[in-house]
Amino acid sequence: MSALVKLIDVIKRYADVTALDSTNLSIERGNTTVLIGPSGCGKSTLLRLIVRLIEPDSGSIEFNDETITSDTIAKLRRRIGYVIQEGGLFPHLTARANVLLMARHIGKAQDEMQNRLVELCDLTRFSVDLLSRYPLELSGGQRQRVGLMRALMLSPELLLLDEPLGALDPLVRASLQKDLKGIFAQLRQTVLFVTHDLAEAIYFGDKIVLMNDGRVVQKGSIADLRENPSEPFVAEFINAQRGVLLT
Amino acid sequence: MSALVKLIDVIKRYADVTALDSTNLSIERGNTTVLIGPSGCGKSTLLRLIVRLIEPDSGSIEFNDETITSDTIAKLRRRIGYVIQEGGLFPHLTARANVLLMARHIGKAQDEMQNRLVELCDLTRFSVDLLSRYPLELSGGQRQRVGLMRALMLSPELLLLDEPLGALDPLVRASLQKDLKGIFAQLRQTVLFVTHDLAEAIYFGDKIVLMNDGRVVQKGSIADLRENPSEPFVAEFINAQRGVLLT
Amino acid sequence: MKLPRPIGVGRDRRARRARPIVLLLLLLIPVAVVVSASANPVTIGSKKFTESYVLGEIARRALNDAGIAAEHRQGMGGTIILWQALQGGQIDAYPEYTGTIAQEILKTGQQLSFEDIRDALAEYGVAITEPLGFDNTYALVMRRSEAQRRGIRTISDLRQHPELKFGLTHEFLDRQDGWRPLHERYALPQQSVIGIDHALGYSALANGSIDVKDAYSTDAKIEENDLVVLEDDLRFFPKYEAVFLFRSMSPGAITALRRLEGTLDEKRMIHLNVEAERTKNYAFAANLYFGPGKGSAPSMGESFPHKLARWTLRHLELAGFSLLLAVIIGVPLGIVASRGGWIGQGILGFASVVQTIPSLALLALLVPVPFFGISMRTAIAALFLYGLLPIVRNTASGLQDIPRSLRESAVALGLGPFTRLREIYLPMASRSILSGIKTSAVINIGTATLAALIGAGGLGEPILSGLNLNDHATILEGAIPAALLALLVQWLFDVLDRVLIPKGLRI
Amino acid sequence: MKLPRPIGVGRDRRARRARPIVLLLLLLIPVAVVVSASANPVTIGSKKFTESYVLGEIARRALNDAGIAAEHRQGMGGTIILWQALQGGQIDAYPEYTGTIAQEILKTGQQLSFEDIRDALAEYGVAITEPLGFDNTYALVMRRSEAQRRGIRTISDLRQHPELKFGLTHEFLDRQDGWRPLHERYALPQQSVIGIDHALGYSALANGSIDVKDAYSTDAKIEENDLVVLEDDLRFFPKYEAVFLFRSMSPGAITALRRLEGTLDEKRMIHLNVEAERTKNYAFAANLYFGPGKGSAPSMGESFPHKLARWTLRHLELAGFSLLLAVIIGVPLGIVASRGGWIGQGILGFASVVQTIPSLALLALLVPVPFFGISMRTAIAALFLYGLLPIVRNTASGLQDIPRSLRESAVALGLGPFTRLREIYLPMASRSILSGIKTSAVINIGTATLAALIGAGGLGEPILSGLNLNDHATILEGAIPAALLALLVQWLFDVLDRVLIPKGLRI
Ligand SMILES: Nc1ncnc2c1ncn2[C@@H]1O[C@H](COP(=O)(O)OP(=O)(O)OP(=O)(O)O)[C@@H](O)[C@H]1O
Ligand SMILES: Nc1ncnc2c1ncn2[C@@H]1O[C@H](COP(=O)(O)OP(=O)(O)OP(=O)(O)O)[C@@H](O)[C@H]1O
Ligand SMILES: [Mg+2]
Ligand SMILES: [Mg+2]
Repeated sequence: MSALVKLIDVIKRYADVTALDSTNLSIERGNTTVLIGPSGCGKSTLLRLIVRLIEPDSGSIEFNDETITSDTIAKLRRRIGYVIQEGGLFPHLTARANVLLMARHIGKAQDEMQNRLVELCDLTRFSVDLLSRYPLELSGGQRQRVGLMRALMLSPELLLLDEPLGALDPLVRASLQKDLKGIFAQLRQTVLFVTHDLAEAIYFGDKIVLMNDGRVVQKGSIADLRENPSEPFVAEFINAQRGVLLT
Repeated sequence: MSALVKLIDVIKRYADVTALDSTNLSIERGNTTVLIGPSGCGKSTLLRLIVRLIEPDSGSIEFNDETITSDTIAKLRRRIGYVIQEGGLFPHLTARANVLLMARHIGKAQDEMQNRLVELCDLTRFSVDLLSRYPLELSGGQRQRVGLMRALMLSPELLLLDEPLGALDPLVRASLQKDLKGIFAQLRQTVLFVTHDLAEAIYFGDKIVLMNDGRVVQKGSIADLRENPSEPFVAEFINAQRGVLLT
Repeated sequence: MKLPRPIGVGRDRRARRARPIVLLLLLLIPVAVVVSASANPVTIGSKKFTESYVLGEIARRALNDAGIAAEHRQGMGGTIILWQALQGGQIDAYPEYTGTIAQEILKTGQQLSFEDIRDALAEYGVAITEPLGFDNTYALVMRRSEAQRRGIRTISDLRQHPELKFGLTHEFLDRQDGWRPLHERYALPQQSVIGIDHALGYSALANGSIDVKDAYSTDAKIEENDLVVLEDDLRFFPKYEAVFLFRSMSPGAITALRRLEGTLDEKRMIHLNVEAERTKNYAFAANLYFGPGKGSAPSMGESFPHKLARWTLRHLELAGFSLLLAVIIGVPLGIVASRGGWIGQGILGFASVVQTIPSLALLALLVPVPFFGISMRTAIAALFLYGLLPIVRNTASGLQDIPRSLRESAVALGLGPFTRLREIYLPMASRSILSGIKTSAVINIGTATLAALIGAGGLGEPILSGLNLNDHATILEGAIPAALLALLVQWLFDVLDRVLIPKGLRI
Repeated sequence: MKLPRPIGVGRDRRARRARPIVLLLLLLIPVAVVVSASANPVTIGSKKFTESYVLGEIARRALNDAGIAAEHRQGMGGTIILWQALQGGQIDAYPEYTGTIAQEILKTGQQLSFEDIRDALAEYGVAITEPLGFDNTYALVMRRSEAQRRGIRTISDLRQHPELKFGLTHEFLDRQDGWRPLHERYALPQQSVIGIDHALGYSALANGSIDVKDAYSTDAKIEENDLVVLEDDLRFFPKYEAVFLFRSMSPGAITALRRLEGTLDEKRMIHLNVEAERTKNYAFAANLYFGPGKGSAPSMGESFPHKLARWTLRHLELAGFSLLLAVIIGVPLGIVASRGGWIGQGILGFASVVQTIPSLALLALLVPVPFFGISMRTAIAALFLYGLLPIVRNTASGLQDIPRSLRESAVALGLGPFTRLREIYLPMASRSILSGIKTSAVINIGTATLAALIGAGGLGEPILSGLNLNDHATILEGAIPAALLALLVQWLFDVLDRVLIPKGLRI
């Protein structure tokens, strides 16, 4: 299976902190790669590097076997859907305008947009009535779903999801997980998924990448991680979640 | 057991939406009350009503058997610790300044503050080195812990926690849950806890309150909810979470 | 020129979604183009008083009747303005007086003959018509009845009547070619001389409180009050014969203009002035010159509300256009400045430096530039420059205040830089930008007074003349409407806020 | 008065945490108080030219020598300013000329006797000393050698020398008590009369291009160029005898002042003027009056850099104080305005209306108010008012732009309203507020020129006199430093941004 995105020896430092230490990682086409790890270990940093919100200090990132540079990224970004950890909804636009922003911008047909929008509302269990609200008029979970819809709107080649379901209640979350997994499989969608919920990671992850302190500690299936932990931390992390049933 | 906070027939509407429909609820002293329910059901609204960020359209809220009014709330707020769902950290202040803001303001002694700060960092597994960072220089989980420290700083009588651990990895989360529960029990802390994680709800909840669509559907122990669901929705909601082991 | 639409106020709520600020800018660009349209016909100028207006109208009509396109720019200013406008080619001809030419333009202390004047002007490339026929100089006037009763016809005749009471304007008393030398030259014996306001003097003359007063010899009041001008038999007063000055014009235009030579005596001019002041319709008065039947019906005259409307509209035009330009140029400059660096510093520095140039100096810089000259363009350019800083600076600071997370969000979405600006950054900074525009608008309304300095009109007209005359009432005629305009702008922008600041930012 | 510290620039990084804006305000309040300190000693005023400066210094010295505290406010302005200042009690005495009193103050056209003048002034409650002894009127001057060779002593003597070449200033040619009546009165036969600049005229006289020119009779140049004043034997020129005007003063002060009467003839005054212009040290020149030995060593004189420094410091003082006031008052007003409602509207409306008051009108409003008068206070008050709007508006819009979630966060924490403002809202709005302050600062630097209108000094001095004289070089002497000041302020505030805008907002 070929890699859609490849990180090669990527290092990112913020002043004194090394947020990402010499990292190699490939995100396979058509697969869902789940990124897990302790808070502050560099997961969001990795995603931000791929969309080039920050420049790597060294190393390079390839998309479709071509190295991403500041020049090429502009076009690539439209092929990437990115759910930012803290929403990033524009307060001056309604939920609808937030979701449709890019679609309108690249001149999608009106009814095509409308259909897709209804489809997405359906998927995320988001009431169509709420579409004309401004972000400040939505609840936390509602905002998160608007962010998800915005990322999915243009059916991007690559989905980067930074804790996309964190603020959702179990009911919505369970059905959304099911639907998303179905869609991903059906469309052979390439996904990089950050979550703190191990059950979710197991449910989605074709491959699980465990990070710690800016480094990738282990990658593989959940069985690999459980049975052959590369270091004690892996086992510790995997067994931490309260009440999770490790099937 | 006496109620520290009592909501009496509280109704809150936003334009056409009824965010909270005639609600009666008492939050018992020394107990942890967990608020669960689907996204948008009015959980955050309920918390915002208690700290009077919004005025109820009708009904009243009592604190210590006295009705809260806009006049009395100013003083009460200092006795309430509130973790806002989306952080609410001040971007122009460092993590330390955010945490110490109120303590400095009421003139706590310097070393007392310092001790408490170290204690809180310890509790939340927050590295003391990060205290001089600005919110924009922290990861999502780190910010959430700063918010939690800020709420705990003055050891308030009432803690209102709106998904305080949502962005934390299982490792930190598990140990934080354990420590918090210990502290709550030891200090006989009154807590109102909003979460989407059923396992967390069960772990903390002396009493669980399930809301739906602006109404309280059922309150009681998890056993009550599981065994005597007042409506099908209760069972549905309780069984939704993927992989949760309902002990 | 029409009233500018300073900022389009729409009630259409959908406008909010339609990229409001950019739209606003684009909408108003075409309006700005109007300013630069220039004229081809012969342009007659006139000074800021009735007689000059009337003569300007007569010249225009004379040219029109000869089939030559001509326009009349009324009341452009004083001697220096008109002379410069003639030199600079902004106007082709204007009415002037020989005495003024000798003293204020050629600056000779001597009495020059008409030939001397003609030759001296030729050196400037300016030609002169023969006198039109009347002399508008200082004169002494009396009630006609009184003069006839006493048989007074000349100033020398006054010598026989030492009991006559003189009421002279303060200016005439002060002027060194006024009362003192006059009374020496004629050896006038009168002892009773009081200083009195010009307008009040006519009342005093009418009710007999005084018997003799000074006046301009073609003053409309002479006819209205049935007065006589006493002949200056010793030729004390210098000649102020009316002529037209002109530069290169077609032979046809020159012929048409020269046809006016020697056709207007004092009496006729007084009459035209009377009609002009009565009707406030200079074209009507001018038409009387061409024949009684030809005058169009006199209009209601320029009442105070009418004048006020004219000043106010012009003021709005000046402040509106310049604000528009300042927005069109200032917002993009502010966008560039928001990025900081040397260019940003340079832009803010430029806008700051411009702000410190004194208005008179700025006008002095702009007036010699061919495109500008003595025109509304110059005033608008100056106001534009003064309006720049608040807009540039607030645009820059508003953009810098957008939270990093949202800026990144816009970048990550894949929006192009221009779209980002239009859809995300500018709307989010709209409150700050509008606050800058509001400040600019009010500053422009305040500063637009300077337009009157170069005869571009507006509420500065009464303010300046009030300041010159130290007349508070006149100042207020301009200052109060200007203040009200500022309040109006304030109110207007509050309405605009509701349209332009996205609702999501106002929750 | 010392240089104001317009905005304290600190390098102390810790300042960031110390509630920067509030601190800034508090820090600067005490400085503002200095402005309102008023003076007790006898205050002598003087007009804006050498001789008046010297006379003012002489008076001050005379009072001091008599043991009376006295100060001298140099070069306050023209006749009207000084007269008003005397009337308003801002000064107690100033040197004046009888001719000027008759014409500009009493506004009579006639030649008044000294007694008439004294009586007329008494009605205003103003007293007058006897003449000091010299007469500073227009005069005709010649090279001493030439005059002696030809035996010319009086103006009448010129009649015998028709071949003499006259070079007269344009003003003298134009003035109605100038060349024309003079040449008639004396029946002067000279044909060769040219207009020439005053300073150039002296050179022309020296090199023989002209033989006779006009001058003030106590002009320092008369001595410097070894010229003689021709006697006005027909008494054509009105008398301009120097006197002191004064209001209520202690008998001791009056006696001291009157001791100067009749003690200064033309020759001596010319000499003092020469020394004053040579050394640019008026006190030194004044000391010469009291005796040769007593003059302190002449200083280097007021060189251009020195003058420039004086103007610039004063300019900074004016702009700095007024900015300070505008910040102290404007930020709180902006805070109130940010809440909207009628009060907010009212505040913004007021600040807007103030901005539209023409500066001359505003000064005219303030000058009659006792506390203000002709003083720096008035200039600062006017500048303060003009600086208000950008600060108020930007404070309001900056506060309104704070995201609701963070405002709620501050409320929920339990911070009191004042703490919220100080710790959260103002720092978060600091970029917008500082942007308004910067705009205000630059506007104030630009507008501070108006201070020169009421003699409060600053870079407006060269600008105004340059504008009056139409002398571009002089304008630039003020305009360039003003522009540089604006750039300096721009740079200074960029440094300040780094101190006052919290780092967390600049990531
Ligand atoms: N300002 C507002 N205007 C209109 N509707 C609002 C506003 N604020 C909240 N709402 C609506 O009120 C309802 C309750 O919101 P609330 O934030 O209390 O939900 P919640 O239970 O906290 O949800 P979540 O779990 O997603 O945070 C939601 O449907 C939301 O859309
Ligand atoms: N601008 C910055 N300056 C300094 N340090 C930063 C900055 N941004 C992030 N960091 C640090 O880099 C590290 C990695 O951050 P990152 O956001 O990638 O963590 P994360 O794995 O996404 O954590 P979380 O699960 O809490 O979201 C953290 O320790 C964080 O404090
Ligand atoms: Mg993260
Ligand atoms: Mg919520």
